[in-house]
Amino acid sequence: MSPWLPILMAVPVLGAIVVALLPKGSDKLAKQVTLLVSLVVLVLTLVVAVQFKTGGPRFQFQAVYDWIPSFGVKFGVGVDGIALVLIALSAVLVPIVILASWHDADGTQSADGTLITPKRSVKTYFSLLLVLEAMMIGVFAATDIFLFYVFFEAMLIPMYFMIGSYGGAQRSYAAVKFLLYSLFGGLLMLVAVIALYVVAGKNTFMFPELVGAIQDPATQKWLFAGFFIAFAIKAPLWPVHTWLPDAAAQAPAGAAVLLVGVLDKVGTFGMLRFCLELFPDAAKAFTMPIVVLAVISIIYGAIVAIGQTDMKRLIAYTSISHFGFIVMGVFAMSQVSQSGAALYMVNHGFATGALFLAAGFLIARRGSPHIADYGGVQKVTPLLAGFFLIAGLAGLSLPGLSSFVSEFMVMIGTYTSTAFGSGALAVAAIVSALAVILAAVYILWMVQRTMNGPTAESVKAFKDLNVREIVVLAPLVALIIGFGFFPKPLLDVINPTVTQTLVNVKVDNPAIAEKGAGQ
Amino acid sequence: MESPAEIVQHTAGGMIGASWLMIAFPLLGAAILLILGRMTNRWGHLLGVAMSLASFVVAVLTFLELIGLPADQRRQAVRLYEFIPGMVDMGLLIDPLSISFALLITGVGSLIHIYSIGYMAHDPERRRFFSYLNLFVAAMLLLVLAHNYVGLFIGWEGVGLASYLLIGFWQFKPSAAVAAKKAFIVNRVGDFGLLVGMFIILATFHTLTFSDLGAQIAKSPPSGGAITAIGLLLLLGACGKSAQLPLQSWLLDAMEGPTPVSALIHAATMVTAGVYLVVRSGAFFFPPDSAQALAVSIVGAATLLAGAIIGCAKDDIKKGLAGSTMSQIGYMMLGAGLGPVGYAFAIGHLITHGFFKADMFLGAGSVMHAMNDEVDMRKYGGLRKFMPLTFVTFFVGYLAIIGFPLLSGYFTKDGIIETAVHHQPILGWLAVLGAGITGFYMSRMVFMTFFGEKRWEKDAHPHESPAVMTWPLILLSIGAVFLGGYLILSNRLMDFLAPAVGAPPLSERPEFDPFSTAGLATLALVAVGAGFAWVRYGRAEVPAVAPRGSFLTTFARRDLFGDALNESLFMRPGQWLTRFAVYFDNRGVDGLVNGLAAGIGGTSGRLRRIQTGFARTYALSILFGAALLAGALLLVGNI
Amino acid sequence: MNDAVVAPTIEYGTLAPMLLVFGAAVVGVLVEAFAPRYLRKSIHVPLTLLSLAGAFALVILQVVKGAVPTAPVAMGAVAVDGPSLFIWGVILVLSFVCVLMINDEGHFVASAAAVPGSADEEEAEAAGGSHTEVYPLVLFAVGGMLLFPASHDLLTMFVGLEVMSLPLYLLCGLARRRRLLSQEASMKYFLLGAFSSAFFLYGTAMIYGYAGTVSFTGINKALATGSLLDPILLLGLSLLGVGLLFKIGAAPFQAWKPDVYQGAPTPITALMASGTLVAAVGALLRVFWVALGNMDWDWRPVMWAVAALTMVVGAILAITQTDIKRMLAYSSIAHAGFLLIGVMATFDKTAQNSKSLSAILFYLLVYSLATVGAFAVVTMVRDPGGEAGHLSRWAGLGKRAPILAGIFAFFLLAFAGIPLTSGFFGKYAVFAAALASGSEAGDSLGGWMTGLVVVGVIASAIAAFFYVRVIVLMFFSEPAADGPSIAVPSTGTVAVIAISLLVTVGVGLFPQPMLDLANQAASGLFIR
Amino acid sequence: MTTHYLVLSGLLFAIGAMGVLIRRNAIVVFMCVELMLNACNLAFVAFARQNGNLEGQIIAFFVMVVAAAEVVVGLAIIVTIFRTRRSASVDDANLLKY
Repeated sequence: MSPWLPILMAVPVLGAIVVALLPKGSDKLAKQVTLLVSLVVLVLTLVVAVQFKTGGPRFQFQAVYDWIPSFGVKFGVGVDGIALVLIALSAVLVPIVILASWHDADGTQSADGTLITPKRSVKTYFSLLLVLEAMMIGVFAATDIFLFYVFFEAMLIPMYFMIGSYGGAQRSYAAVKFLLYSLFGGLLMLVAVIALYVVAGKNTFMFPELVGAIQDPATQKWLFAGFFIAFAIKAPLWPVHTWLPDAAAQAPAGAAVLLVGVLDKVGTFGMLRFCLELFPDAAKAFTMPIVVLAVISIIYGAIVAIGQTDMKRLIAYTSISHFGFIVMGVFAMSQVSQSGAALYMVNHGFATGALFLAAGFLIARRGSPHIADYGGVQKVTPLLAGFFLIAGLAGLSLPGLSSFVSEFMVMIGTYTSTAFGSGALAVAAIVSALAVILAAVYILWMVQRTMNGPTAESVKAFKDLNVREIVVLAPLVALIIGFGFFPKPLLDVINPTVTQTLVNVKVDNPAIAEKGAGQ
Repeated sequence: MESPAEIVQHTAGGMIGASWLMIAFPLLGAAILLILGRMTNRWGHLLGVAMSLASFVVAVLTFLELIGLPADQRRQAVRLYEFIPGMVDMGLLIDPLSISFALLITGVGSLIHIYSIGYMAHDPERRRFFSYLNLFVAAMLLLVLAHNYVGLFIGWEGVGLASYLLIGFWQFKPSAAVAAKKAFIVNRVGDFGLLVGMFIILATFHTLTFSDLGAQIAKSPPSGGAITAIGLLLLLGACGKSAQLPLQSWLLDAMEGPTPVSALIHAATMVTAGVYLVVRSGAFFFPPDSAQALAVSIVGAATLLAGAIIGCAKDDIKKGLAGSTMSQIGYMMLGAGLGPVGYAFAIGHLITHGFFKADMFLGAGSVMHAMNDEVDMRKYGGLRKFMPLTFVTFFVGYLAIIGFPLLSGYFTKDGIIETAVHHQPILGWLAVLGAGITGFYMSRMVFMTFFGEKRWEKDAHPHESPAVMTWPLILLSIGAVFLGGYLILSNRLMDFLAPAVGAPPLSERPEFDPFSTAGLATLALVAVGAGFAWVRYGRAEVPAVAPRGSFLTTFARRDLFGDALNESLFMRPGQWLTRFAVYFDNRGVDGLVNGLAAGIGGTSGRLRRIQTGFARTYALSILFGAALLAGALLLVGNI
Repeated sequence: MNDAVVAPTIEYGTLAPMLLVFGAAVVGVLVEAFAPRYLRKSIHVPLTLLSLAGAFALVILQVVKGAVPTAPVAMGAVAVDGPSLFIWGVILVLSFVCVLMINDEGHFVASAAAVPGSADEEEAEAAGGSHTEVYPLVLFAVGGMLLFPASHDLLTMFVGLEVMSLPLYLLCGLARRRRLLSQEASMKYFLLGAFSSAFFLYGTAMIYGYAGTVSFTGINKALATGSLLDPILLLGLSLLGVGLLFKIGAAPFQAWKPDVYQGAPTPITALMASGTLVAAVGALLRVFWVALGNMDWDWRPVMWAVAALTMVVGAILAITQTDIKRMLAYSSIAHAGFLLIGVMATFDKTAQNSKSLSAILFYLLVYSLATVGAFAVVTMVRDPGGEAGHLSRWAGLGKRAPILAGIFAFFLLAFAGIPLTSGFFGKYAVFAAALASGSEAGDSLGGWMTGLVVVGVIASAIAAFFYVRVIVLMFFSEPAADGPSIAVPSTGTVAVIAISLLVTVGVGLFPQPMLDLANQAASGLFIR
Repeated sequence: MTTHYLVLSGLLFAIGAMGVLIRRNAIVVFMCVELMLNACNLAFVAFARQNGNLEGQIIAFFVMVVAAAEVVVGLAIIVTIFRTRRSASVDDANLLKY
């Protein structure tokens, strides 16, 4: 029984309550408290991360309390390597997002003084943010599938309100679309969860005890489908992706970062942990179709991204492409590809986060997400342009930046995967590698149209990044470059979990490591 | 056939152990300049130069230590740290091949750094320029020093980035921005090849590290489809970086960058990375008559002609030089395709070319500097009196490139040509022809620029450039004069490289023969070309505006319609596809979802009409329901 | 013909809660008869509340004493078993809070006889006060609700049904505002109610004809031996079904619900949407499980269709509603469908049945309390002309009354079954029971149950849409210029909202205690 | 023997139901409901006879009482409606719909 994870969840919840109860007109205080709380969480997370033993048992910091005995539901938490890095990701992103959206609820003015967003309740926004953080930590930490489901669904509500009441013009449409899409998936998953409980007949939802509980292949297939559809919507995978561009484009930049950076990871995380380990046979049976969907997402997302005229939508579509890579890595079922996929979840969080925030800062100066409304920004605000470019390059996974490592691992892991003798995976890897070219097109074309060329009139008045904005972006860029050259710390945490996963999936897919390679 | 030496793990520290400093210095420089930003404006350029020089010094020391070792010990792998656990390490491979490149990069690089101090003196963004230059040097060094394909790839894309930044250095010029983007994207096409090549290598040999690959290949000489595939894919990568057909189109636009960039990146170093890749991956292009090796030579030959033809028609001095760069790299490729016999000449030509081409580019820069950035040679003329130093150095470079006897180019290029004639006669004679054309367009350039009478704009009053710009020219031209002979005569370079790239069997060991048919033919053709150029541009009046010219001329002026081809083949279909995809996503996929929602809404709207508000209708529905229930039950009961 | 007349034995102790309520009702009538007008209300309120509270106390007492009879009491007329007591407890709580709402001024007409808009209406208005007959009527209705699900033979059930319904018919017509609507609602409810109870009665007759008795025990026995294909039996079963399904508002018998809910005074709507539903479901369970348990293979498929239809119709029709009460009516139809899933989830295994039963009981508890809370909020959002029924009036409520809107949003999320609300666990319990019964039954039936659950899932996804729509209106759209005023809530209403919110949140976080109650109540199943 | 009574009661019930469906006047509609109840009574009595026990007959009495109660409530409602609308037509009252 380790108290760490419950504490980790309790702190932001308490923080949220405090913030919500602050007296009227204490907006500034509310922001400061929120930031403080999130920093505390970050510190605690780091403490946990440091104590995590890479050689140790799979689930560490476990804590299991009875919650609903008559349903056999426990409040069970614990982290394995992948969960840990994802929790760390959330813990890092939240303070950054708080700083980034410092003025989002205050009502923002564009450079030429026109009001972009009206004043909205600051306290609500930031307490929602903290509630969301608690749930994000919870969803990754849950070792009880029922608990996981609870967080999986409950997470939607704060995000729904953040999009709906703080978003752009189309916000309510986007928010509803987001909620219904996810709810629908979630409900299907609920059926699967119940069925899993019933069929397994172990009177528990604890993940470790349910691994290998379902033997009958047919049952596996059905349950797998129930889980997978929910995760595919969340991830999002083609063709159930269309909610993301709307949601991401309408959400305030900060919320968008958490949405794409963390919430959607729950989907891929769920595939890797639940779909694969609970229903290995079904997973293997469905691999090919899923990999095909993933490849479609990769290429399709990239192509559609090229055609976007709205920065945030563009970034959203790039994410669809990237999620394609993650899914492909997960289902290629090789050590390298899955480690790559897990690493990709983290890196994508940083890269897309940085890109969204940089774009957000740009948009905040002009009030328009349309690429056409910008041009020659670099001349006016070199810093902003610089960060924007680096984030963009991370988006096209330039070697030397963190996202390259993961993308490379996913692709090469997929190509070399021996999980399914057929060359299909190899073909998938090669086709997906085409995204390398497309990515260059969509990112650099956006950069060219916004940052380069003669300076547009509307842009002349722009101010370059202020200290707050630099403090927001700098750490992300540092992480991107740092992990670009030293991914080892993350991979060392991830690898054992992946190995364990592959064991549970009963795929014998030797890591390339064993056959020579580096000295 | 003498195969490359075993790679040994470097254990002793020494200079080789510290060779990573070579990369660290410029990287540090770039980091400082970028992070501290405007603060460093005053001394930024000096720091940049210092870092570049420092890494040159390291290179030299490493080189000295290396040649101190016995020949079979001259391949030292330096492991730095674990990059992707259990899969790839970060590490350097110090061997004759990589060190020659390192010397070229840092040496020429430093000279160009120095030159840029003067050239960019009036640019407010000079500090940024130097940070990019440093970044480039670091990346390029990683490219050539890395001891596995992953490290190589990182450097490979790193130089791509640097080139993107530098081509687009004056990004406020739309042309520059577009050119930069184009360069990066076209390069990415090549990178795709390299990437997939790495997939196959890993799948086949379970490693991406040169040393292990060497061991594996030594154990079982590779063969079969996989190798061909690997070879062709690597070639694709090489074509992207080295602007070989069919991926040549970006290089000419790349001239949008400041001239020192064109000199360093798009002439001396980066564009030769393709050649490095081919030579470094020699094992996959073996035997020399294998399909993939042949492909390399063919690409080389084709490009050397294409580049030369383009060079003939350009009035923009830099584009002319760019064309010649393409062509010269074509020669190197041709050589590299011939296997160990050609490697020495290819690398040799690469090095000498690095000198004389950089020399000429910088010369051109100096001219532009004098003519307020005018690039149209038709607006030059008679400059030799006004900028003698520039003229002399440029002229030396010119002689070197056309292969004037006893100058660098004469040895290295002839080496390639003769080896080619010997092993691939057809390609060889094409190369000879190319040499002739080279003679023509280079002479044309020189005549139009330095001879004839002035055709300047009114406000142009040319002057010699400052010493900080001329000294590099002088040093480079010295290299352009002697380096070739030194490297080729008595096969010095070949023997030096042997441990790294292997060497031909003694029987095939080329001996330098000044009176070989091919050599003489080349000289003759060059002379003819030069003479023709004199007739057309030296003696005759050069019209201030280019005459329409024959189809061939237009063909050459328009870069052999390369862009037109790309446009109609890729860009337009691509744009169409994109538009369709977007439409499909909004109307098709999303439309389906929204349609479903609308459908349910509509159903609801229609169904609620059933709720008429008449109590009797409700009663009817109840009765109806009752009947239904009863009916159903009777039915079920009697099933 | 035996001549000796045996005096019936009545277990007064066991029936005490019901008797107390009825007694209080009768006293209430006397009060109406003798107490001076100005005193009446001040007598009625404590009387009503105390009697309900007392009845509740008595129920608790029985449970605590463990004095749960194992055989029908009152000569086999009434079965006071675990489920009954649980349902009684729930109904008493619900009616208690509804009475708190009823106390609020301005819900009920001053003089029902006065023609709307006429002079004597104004007069009555001026005289102030409103019909105090409301209280005894409510008490009678509640008494009926207690009897209806506890009755152990069809006659008693019929009587309970009528005693529950008749007062409600009247109460529906007593709204102070929008009296035309109110009266119309009342008439429709009355006519259709009477109509359906006629069906119920005819069904009873048929069953009686088949079994020779109307006591559930007897019917059960008869079915155990007799043929299950007798048309009389099947006819009776279906007509009986009509009567019961009508009361819970299952399709195709749902038509009355929206109209009546919309027209009736909101506190009464709340009472109907919560109390009546609970009672009716209880009765339905008793009839189909106890009396007709042996022929479930006959009614199961039909019930399947009804359940599916009910969920879908309720969900789909709610989407385009523009009146908040009407929308809640459709939502309650949909929920009736979900409850029917639970009713289907029986299987001849005690463990499974008690599981399903407890699921249903739990669902009833959480859903009905949330409903009452929601309606309580509705009473507070007012226009000059009464409550602001039309949804468009709710736009931007979140800006003007964030807390109220937030609470309402929370109830809506509970209806939608979002985790961390009580509604989620209710839905979960029912689905789980259904799937479990499916797996018990093995493939053929299992498939059907899973199918039904999937239908339920899709329905609740659709349903989520209109709950969410209201939230969008309240929070994401700009408030109307002349938006509705928020009535200063009486302590009563505050209490109602507080209680329901408390339960919805509390159960949403820690459902176990309530589940224990339900399990305990369901453990013994129904007395057979 | 019983069948005849049953058929009769069935007919009565059907007639009543039809009446509810086709007649507009609330009073008449209500009368038809009463008719249905009486059909039930007939059935009860008939079955009581058949089954040879008294329950049916007793039930009949209960039903009458209930019917009486219904009459009271029903008439009250209908009269108020009539007073406000000056019409007892069921169809006039359809403000609540859709």
